[in-house]
Amino acid sequence: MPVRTYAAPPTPWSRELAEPDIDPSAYVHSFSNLIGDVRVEAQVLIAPGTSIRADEGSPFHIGEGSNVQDGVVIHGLEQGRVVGEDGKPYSVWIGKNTSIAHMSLIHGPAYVGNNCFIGFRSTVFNARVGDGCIVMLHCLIQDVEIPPGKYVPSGSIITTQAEADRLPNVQDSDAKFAQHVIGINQALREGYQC
Amino acid sequence: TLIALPSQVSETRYFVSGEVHIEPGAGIGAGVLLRANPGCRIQIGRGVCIGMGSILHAQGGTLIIEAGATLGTGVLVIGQGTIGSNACIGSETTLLNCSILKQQVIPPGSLIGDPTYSAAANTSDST
Amino acid sequence: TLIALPSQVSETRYFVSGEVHIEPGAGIGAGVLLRANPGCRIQIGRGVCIGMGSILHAQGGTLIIEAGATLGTGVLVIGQGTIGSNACIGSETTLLNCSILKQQVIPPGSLIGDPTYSAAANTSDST
Repeated sequence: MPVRTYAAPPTPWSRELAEPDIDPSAYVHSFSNLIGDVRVEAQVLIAPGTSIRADEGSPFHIGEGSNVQDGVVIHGLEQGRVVGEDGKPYSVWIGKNTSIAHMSLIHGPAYVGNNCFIGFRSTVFNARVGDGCIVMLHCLIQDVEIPPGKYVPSGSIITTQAEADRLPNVQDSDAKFAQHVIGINQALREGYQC
Repeated sequence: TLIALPSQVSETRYFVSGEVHIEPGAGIGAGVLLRANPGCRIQIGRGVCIGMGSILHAQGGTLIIEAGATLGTGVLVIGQGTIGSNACIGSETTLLNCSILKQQVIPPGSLIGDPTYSAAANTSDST
Repeated sequence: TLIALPSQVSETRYFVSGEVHIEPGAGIGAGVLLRANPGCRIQIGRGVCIGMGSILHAQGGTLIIEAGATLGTGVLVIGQGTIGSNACIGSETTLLNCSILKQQVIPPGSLIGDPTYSAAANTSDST
């Protein structure tokens, strides 16, 4: 079984934190740091070097089949919530079969839908990313709502709703790159579990 | 008086997973993650210096960091490729399935090797 | 399985002389020499990475290397000045009594700050 560490320093708001709730079929690597009310659903992969801290904003939800890759940070502001698919308030909601790639930052309040890809070193903060979106590498998504099925090119800075509304739809070719990365990680999870 | 100190100050640790070879004299920063997928390999040459919080993840082949290359803090190297000897990679840069020439200097915050990323925006200041 | 290793590869040593302050998380390569003359000072910021065999010698004032700066292999920094945060200095470069801007990239083998050296030959490829 993976070992989880609770390495955050004691702060006034972290003394009575809830324990993470992790489905037995999820894989949480021992060199990841999960604290507070984090709900991890079935078949989720949490890679090494991740920091998922629901010690200010909470709770967090990571949906079935999603993966959180190396060096990702998930955190939330104390204020501000998004509405999850279950109609309840969350600091960070990540849907099903979504891939949060290496070194990205998901900072609540934030909603990332189902079947999304958030690319290397991208940031989602105070924003909503609809189902099936592909956010490529080195992007900033802040203070906007991205409609479902949109493609955010690498290096984009999307901080106004007008920019978000102008984004193109995902094309098949766009999906290939993301699929490649996701595919690798499914192979990886099998590797981890042997 | 000259004091000899072990490289990398203090409490620091780095993490290794899979087939990772590190030659003597390499300095690996705090929280660095060196991770080779099954069947892949990471090779760190002599005197390489890797800044804190960097992640090297070999996927689909071998990642070679040649002797004397210096990687800044928070660098992400993913896939396969070779970083040539004495290359200098600026902090917070991402290298994806690509190789870097010997002695080459990569500006901080660069994104290199993403086929969908505009070369104009990227390479204008990358040599 | 992931293995945690201390960030002190035993063969990796650097050398310090005089008033030298190094913040946590700096990565100093093998054989680096940090030397401050009497009355001078060297200040190394957080996340700085200094490649192997580099020499920093403070003379006539303070040498400051700001957070996240990356110095390649065999860099020579002499005199006083500030290397700005996240700057990236190519290997085998010499900096003499000068300052480097934040984020700036210096090609390998550059000679900067020598008043007797042709600026044209030097700056043509220095960003």
